Amino acid sequence: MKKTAFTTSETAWCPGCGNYSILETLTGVLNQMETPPHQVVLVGGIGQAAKANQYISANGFSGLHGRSLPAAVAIKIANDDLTVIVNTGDGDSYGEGGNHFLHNIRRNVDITHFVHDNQIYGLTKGQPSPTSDPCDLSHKINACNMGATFNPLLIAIAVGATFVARSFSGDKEHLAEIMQAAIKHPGYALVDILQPCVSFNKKNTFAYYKQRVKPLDPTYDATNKLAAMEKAMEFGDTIPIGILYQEQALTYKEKRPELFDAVPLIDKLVNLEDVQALIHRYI
Amino acid sequence: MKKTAFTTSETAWCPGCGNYSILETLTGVLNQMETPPHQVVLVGGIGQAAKANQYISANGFSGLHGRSLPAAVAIKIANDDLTVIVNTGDGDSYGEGGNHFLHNIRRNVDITHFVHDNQIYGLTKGQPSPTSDPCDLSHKINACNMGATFNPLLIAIAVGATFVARSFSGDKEHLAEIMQAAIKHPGYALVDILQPCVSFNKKNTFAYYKQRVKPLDPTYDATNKLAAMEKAMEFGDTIPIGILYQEQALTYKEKRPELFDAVPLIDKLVNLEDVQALIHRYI
Amino acid sequence: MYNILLGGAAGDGIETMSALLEKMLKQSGCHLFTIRDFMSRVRGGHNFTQIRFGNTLLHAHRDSLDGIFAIDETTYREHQSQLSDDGFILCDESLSIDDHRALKLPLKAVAKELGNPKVISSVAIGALLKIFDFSLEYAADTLKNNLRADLVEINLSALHRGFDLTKPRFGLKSALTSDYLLLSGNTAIGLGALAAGIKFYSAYPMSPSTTLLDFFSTHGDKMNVAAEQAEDEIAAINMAIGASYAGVPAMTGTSGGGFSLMVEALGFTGIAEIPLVVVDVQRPGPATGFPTRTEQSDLKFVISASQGEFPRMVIAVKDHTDCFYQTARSFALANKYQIPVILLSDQYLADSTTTIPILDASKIISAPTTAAGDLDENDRYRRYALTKSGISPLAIPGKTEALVRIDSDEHDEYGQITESADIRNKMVEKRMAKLELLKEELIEPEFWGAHQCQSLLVGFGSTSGAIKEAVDLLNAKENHYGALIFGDIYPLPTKRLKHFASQVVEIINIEQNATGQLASLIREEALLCCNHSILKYDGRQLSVDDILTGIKNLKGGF
Amino acid sequence: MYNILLGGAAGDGIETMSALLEKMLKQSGCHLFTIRDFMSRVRGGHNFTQIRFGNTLLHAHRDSLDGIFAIDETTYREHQSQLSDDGFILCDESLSIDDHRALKLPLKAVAKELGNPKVISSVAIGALLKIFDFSLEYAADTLKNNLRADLVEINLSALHRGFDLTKPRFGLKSALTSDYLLLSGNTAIGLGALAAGIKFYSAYPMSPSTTLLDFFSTHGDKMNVAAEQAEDEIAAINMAIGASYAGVPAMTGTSGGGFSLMVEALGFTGIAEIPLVVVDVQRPGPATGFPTRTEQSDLKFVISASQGEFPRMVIAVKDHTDCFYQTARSFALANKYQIPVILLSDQYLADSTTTIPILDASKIISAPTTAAGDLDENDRYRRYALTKSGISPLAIPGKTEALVRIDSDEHDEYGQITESADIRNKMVEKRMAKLELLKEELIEPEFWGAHQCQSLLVGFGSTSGAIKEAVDLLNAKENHYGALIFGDIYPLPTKRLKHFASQVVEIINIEQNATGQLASLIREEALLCCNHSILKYDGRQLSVDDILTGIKNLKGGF
Ligand SMILES: Cc1ncc(C[n+]2csc(CCOP(=O)(O)OP(=O)(O)O)c2C)c(N)n1
Ligand SMILES: Cc1ncc(C[n+]2csc(CCOP(=O)(O)OP(=O)(O)O)c2C)c(N)n1
Ligand code: SF4
Ligand code: SF4
Ligand SMILES: [Mg+2]
Ligand SMILES: [Mg+2]
Repeated sequence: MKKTAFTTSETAWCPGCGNYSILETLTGVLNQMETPPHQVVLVGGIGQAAKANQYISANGFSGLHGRSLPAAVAIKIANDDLTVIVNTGDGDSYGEGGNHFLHNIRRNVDITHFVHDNQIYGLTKGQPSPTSDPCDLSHKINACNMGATFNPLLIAIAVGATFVARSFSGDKEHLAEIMQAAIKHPGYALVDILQPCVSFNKKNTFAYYKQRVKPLDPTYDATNKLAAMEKAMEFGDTIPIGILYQEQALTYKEKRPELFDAVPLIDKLVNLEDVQALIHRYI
Repeated sequence: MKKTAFTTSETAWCPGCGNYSILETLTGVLNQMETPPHQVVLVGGIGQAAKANQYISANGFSGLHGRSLPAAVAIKIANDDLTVIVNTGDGDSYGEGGNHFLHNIRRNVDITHFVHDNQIYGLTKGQPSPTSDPCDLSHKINACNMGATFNPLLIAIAVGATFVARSFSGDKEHLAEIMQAAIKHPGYALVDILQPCVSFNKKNTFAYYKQRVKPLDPTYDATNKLAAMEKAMEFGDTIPIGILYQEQALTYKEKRPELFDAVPLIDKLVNLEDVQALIHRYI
Repeated sequence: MYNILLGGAAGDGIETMSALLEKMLKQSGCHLFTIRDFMSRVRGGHNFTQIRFGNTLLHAHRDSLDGIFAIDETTYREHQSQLSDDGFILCDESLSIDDHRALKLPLKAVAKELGNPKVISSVAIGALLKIFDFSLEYAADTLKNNLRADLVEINLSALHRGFDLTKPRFGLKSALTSDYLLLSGNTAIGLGALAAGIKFYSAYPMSPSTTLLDFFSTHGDKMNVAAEQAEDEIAAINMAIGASYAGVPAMTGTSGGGFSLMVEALGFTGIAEIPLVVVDVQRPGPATGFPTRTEQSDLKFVISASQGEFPRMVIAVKDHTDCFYQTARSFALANKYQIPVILLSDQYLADSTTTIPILDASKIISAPTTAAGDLDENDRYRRYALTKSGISPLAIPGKTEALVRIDSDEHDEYGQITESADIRNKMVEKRMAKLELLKEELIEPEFWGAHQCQSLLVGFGSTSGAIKEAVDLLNAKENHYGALIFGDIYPLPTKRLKHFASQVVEIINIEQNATGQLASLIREEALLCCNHSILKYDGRQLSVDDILTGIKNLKGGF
Repeated sequence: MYNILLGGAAGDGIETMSALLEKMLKQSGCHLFTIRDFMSRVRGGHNFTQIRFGNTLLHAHRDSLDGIFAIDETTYREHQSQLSDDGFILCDESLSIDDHRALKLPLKAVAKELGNPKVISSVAIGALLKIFDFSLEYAADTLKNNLRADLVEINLSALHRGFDLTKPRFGLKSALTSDYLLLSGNTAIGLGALAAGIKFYSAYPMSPSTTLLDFFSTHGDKMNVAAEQAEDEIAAINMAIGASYAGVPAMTGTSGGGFSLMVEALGFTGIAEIPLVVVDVQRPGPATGFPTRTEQSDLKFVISASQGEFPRMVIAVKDHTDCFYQTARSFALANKYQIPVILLSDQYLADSTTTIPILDASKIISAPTTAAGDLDENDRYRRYALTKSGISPLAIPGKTEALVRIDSDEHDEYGQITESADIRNKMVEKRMAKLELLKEELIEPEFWGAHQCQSLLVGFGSTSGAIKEAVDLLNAKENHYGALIFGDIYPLPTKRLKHFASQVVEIINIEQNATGQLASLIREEALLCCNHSILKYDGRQLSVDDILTGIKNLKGGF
């Protein structure tokens, strides 16, 4: 069934940007899947990360800043045959898009959400994002958080996400593995990907992450919610990467068997006689 | 210094609504404080709960649906002499207002947030709110959650709130105690108040809550975050009430000593000479 | 033709009572027009419905009443001045109402005797049916179809007891109404969307649009519509956009405040050329305003909402039948031109119920599907191919080999971000070209009245029925009134308006707002100035009577 | 007067180079007008700045160039057609540019020799200063004030080495510019707000408004302004509203997309009568559009944004000086009338820098404080007391004994929710009355040109400089051109316009948008039709040259 390969095109990113590895890894992962490009929809908001969706040969939905999730879930609801993958930034996902993050986790629609987390607003040139490191009050740098830093994994678990993982753009093998698992996961899957921004984030650099990331122990039990939350709170000298939490739960579609079956919504027939019958009920 | 008492006026609520006890208890708590009515600002969005701010003799800011928190923190930032208390609904706080909930917890401005949580949209006549109980798929009732139910306490702790509590409108003594502690807490304080809606929530009734609420054990340690998260996950046959989590952390204001000192922003003088000097730097 | 009012506090069951009575009246051969006036609260306060009924079709409410059913004294106080001299005030004997028109009956006592004080409204319905000389023939069926099984018996007894309490005072020749529907404006919009093949409806609850969400939640599973309650209005519209991109007809609905939150995404549909229907069921603003009341004050807002420039269509629905057909037409236009179509309704239409001829789903011109088009010589898909008409091919992701790319940034033919001045110019021109095509399918405003009129009334949307009835009444005296009532309102069709403007001596705009928004649109688009205005903005719909009074006052001023 | 262009890829340091060169030119006695043209990316692509300089004040950019500094061949290709025949293309000797105007120098080699390839731009600055016959007198100081200490030395050497690479070709009599400022439009807005006493600024980053947030973040602590980066634009405006309610002058800023998200809250300021200044730094839409480019296409949007009806004021800033004084005036108007005031700027003004006479903070008429008023006979405070002017007393919570209550619902004089038709009418009328007062303080559009003109150009905001310069050039040939340039644009002042309209043979609207939004506002408000339009919508600002060409083309059509 597979017709053509997924290919990438020229980007507008800075040389050295962590986004390149993510793009490359994702393309590799897609090429290993059965699904042909025209059955894949890449969705994003606005930002450097979100541009990724412009650079892979698949269907592409480049929406509004912060608003990728509602669009993505609706695409999946409308046509369950499509594989829907969101690539977008930390500002987009957790800042402007915070409310959709909360409530689309709760919906558990079968989509995958890759957050290119550079802990900064890249496209707008270096403001703090919700995930920026806390300010050292004695020695303030530009893009740090005066408030509490947003912990996406902990929050996702707390909200009820059924697949919560972290990876690092600098470890392509790990990233590929997690991406595959996330796409395979039935329901909403979040992967927060540490991604160095060479132009604006002078603190959380490639070397910084490289030194700190530490794959989860093979014995780690990803089904224990409380332990997962504890693990998610680790973010400092070591940063755990891997699938922190996973559970099997009914997806959006599975909870609504009256409407969703083997025939995707888009292919269901509109029956005008049913409509006319409903009209007649108002006589 | 105290000039007049806080009084209440006629409401537009249904007879039997849980909001009455909350109103009464809050008025009592305010009357026990030193602060006179004109130093208190009651803030709310739109909904039945939010109307509470119309019924107490204090300053009142009845804003937009979902948008009470940004307004409330700004009021406090502008004038630190004011006591700022938000009374609003679960839909308002966690639904439309979800993004502000996330990010104003992070700011840790010294305000108090009382959520009248009736697990339903009352004013719009009975739609599910984020906190509505999960749907029993075999026996669907009207206002239930098809997605995962929103756990405000767990999420607040995960986001970094420094005071997280639950109480019940039906236990005025407990409620008064928690309200006092919340107002006293330096920084953002959340109290999720179980509040029966007699008109639309036929499941989570007064009796339902009454049977289930259980004050935290006196030995409970509210400073242990992980334990607090575990406790916050209890919501079923027993529902713990009390201060689930509290920590001392720098508030918004304390982190910015350059701007915030004993003189509230509103009383700081505008110095036109400074402005002119700044202008001259562009010569 | 009669006009009665049922009033009480929120929670007194006035709405249920009204719905039952309306159904029985229709069964008995009446046409109806019922308005609902309620406060933004669940219990207490003062709510009422006004049921106008007769043996011809009705298109508006009137102010003067033939009867009042007053649950409380407030109802009497608030409305007695509307009651005609030979009208009646049906109420319980315990009410202290000192008025020769009062018809005090032991309603409460009867209900109590029957064992449930709540059936007082059924006792009253019985009495009302008797007063107007109807039978109880349809009572049992109506109760059976609309009440919980265990409540039917007692309410039927109550009806009979009420019926026996009084005697006939009015009579009406009944009509044949079995070929008519009885429904609200929002129901008609829902049905129109179904007839057009809607498959996705997303919304956040907001009066007076919420009943649309209820409609799709109720019928969605059966009718193949995914109905989603969104976390906020921004999510609601972005969901609908996603669904439309994925190829299913989609709609979102809200009121002005929610529309405000949708404004950014509206522009997204403009630049990304996503077909979408957005319903704005207006209520008085600004901001939260008057949540449960009516106004036509979002017109100028919706025609220019969102940054930048893009084509859109705005249709103001005029009545319940229009709600159905224009909603369906909106889907067709949105799809044909790949634009957002905004349906402007209001609380008056949304919540009022009336009898209308049976809606015919087979009459709907289904949304034309734009061809997907082919891949280009490099096997790439030009979602935004530059065409003369401005309309590009529209492939659905997954349904062909085309990779369909859309973008909220300015983009090239492939949907790829561009910074080129040249492509920008072409894309702006391509998009705006669609507006010119659209102008050719505009429906000119409906004319009503005397073709040789000297006074021209202009209005739009839900004031239609009242304006027409007012024109008829005015013309009965002096046959020189005409009216133009706009449905298609943006782009504004100006041909017929200019024709009549050149003939009349005065133009009077009649609007449910404070600033005369239609008049200013007419100035802008037709360079014509209205000479007088009749405006209302207290949240209560302009009635035939308001228009007649308005005209009279204007004449006084001549 | 000369005009040079510096071009390269994003990340090549063109912006820094331009800023340094501008400062040295100003020190050397030049007036400047510099525009910035960049792509929505951080590295790569093609960015450029155009520096126009001379010994009189400059108010706009021009297209034709006297010199180009090309870091890459793209710069040459993109801009060589703008270069005059005797102009130069300064570039490194390695570039393959085959043009007699090329001035190839060993810029790279010198930089390499100095030990840092990045100082190539300083080498070029040195050469440029020499070409225009300036000295290096101000170089050391400028570098010291603007670069990291460890970079000063090497850059100074680079400047000197570049200076020595070539010889003078042009000369300019220098002016006295020490009484002038050099700043961008957004900086001027920031300074204006400070002069007006701003204490709270909240925003979410969005080009081209972000530098305003930067400004307040940088200067906030010192100048007593709380600058808050909000989680989204909805939070930004609701914060500003909260701060204003609490009694501190507040402002929020954004671009069109963010403004869209603020629309609901804008209506809230309308009904709650909260003074607020909202800056919309426009960029091309719809939606994300062209993030780093310019347009004037939000006009119709902002004048009617939000459901319902309420008074607002919209001011289009015309130039950098205007940015300062009109921002300050906005605070005064917002406070006086308790309304939202929207400042319309755009990317062109926001990012361009120019020399202007020193801004005088003491000239600011500070925002008048509305009296708090007294408690009523029942010790209650009527925040919305009905007054003839429509302006109610405005107490600040905590500052008097008044309990100050505001509401987004319709409310009574106490700020308490109401459902009364009578109070609704009075409140609508009270609010709208303020609009009438406001109309009396409108500033009529600035007239420029020949008072007996036959052709009247109309424009608004940032095209001001170009229109004036074009009129001067046109009048040098045939003295019958005039222009009206609107700053106050809503409500639209129409007196002066009507006066000139009655005298001229044609009106030509000149706008940076595709649909002629000013022209349609003029039709609506003055019932006047513009005869011709010169419109530009490719994201690059209308230049003097564009206007001259536009007029020539129109004439061809006569
Ligand atoms: C409504 C709206 N507000 C603001 C912006 C400006 N904006 C574009 S991208 C961006 C932030 C990008 O940060 P992030 O999502 O982390 O992506 P990154 O560039 O870092 O990959 C912002 C604020 C916008 N496009 N739309
Ligand atoms: C922007 C906007 N969307 C929707 C509404 C309609 N609305 C008013 S109150 C409300 C929900 C109320 O629920 P909650 O906050 O839980 O308060 P409750 O009435 O239950 O106390 C909604 C959806 C609104 N006023 N504004
Ligand atoms: S700014 Fe940062 S995130 Fe953006 S492309 Fe450059 S390195 Fe990557
Ligand atoms: S609807 Fe529910 S929440 Fe609202 S007043 Fe009535 S009982 Fe209370
Ligand atoms: Mg980022
Ligand atoms: Mg609620």
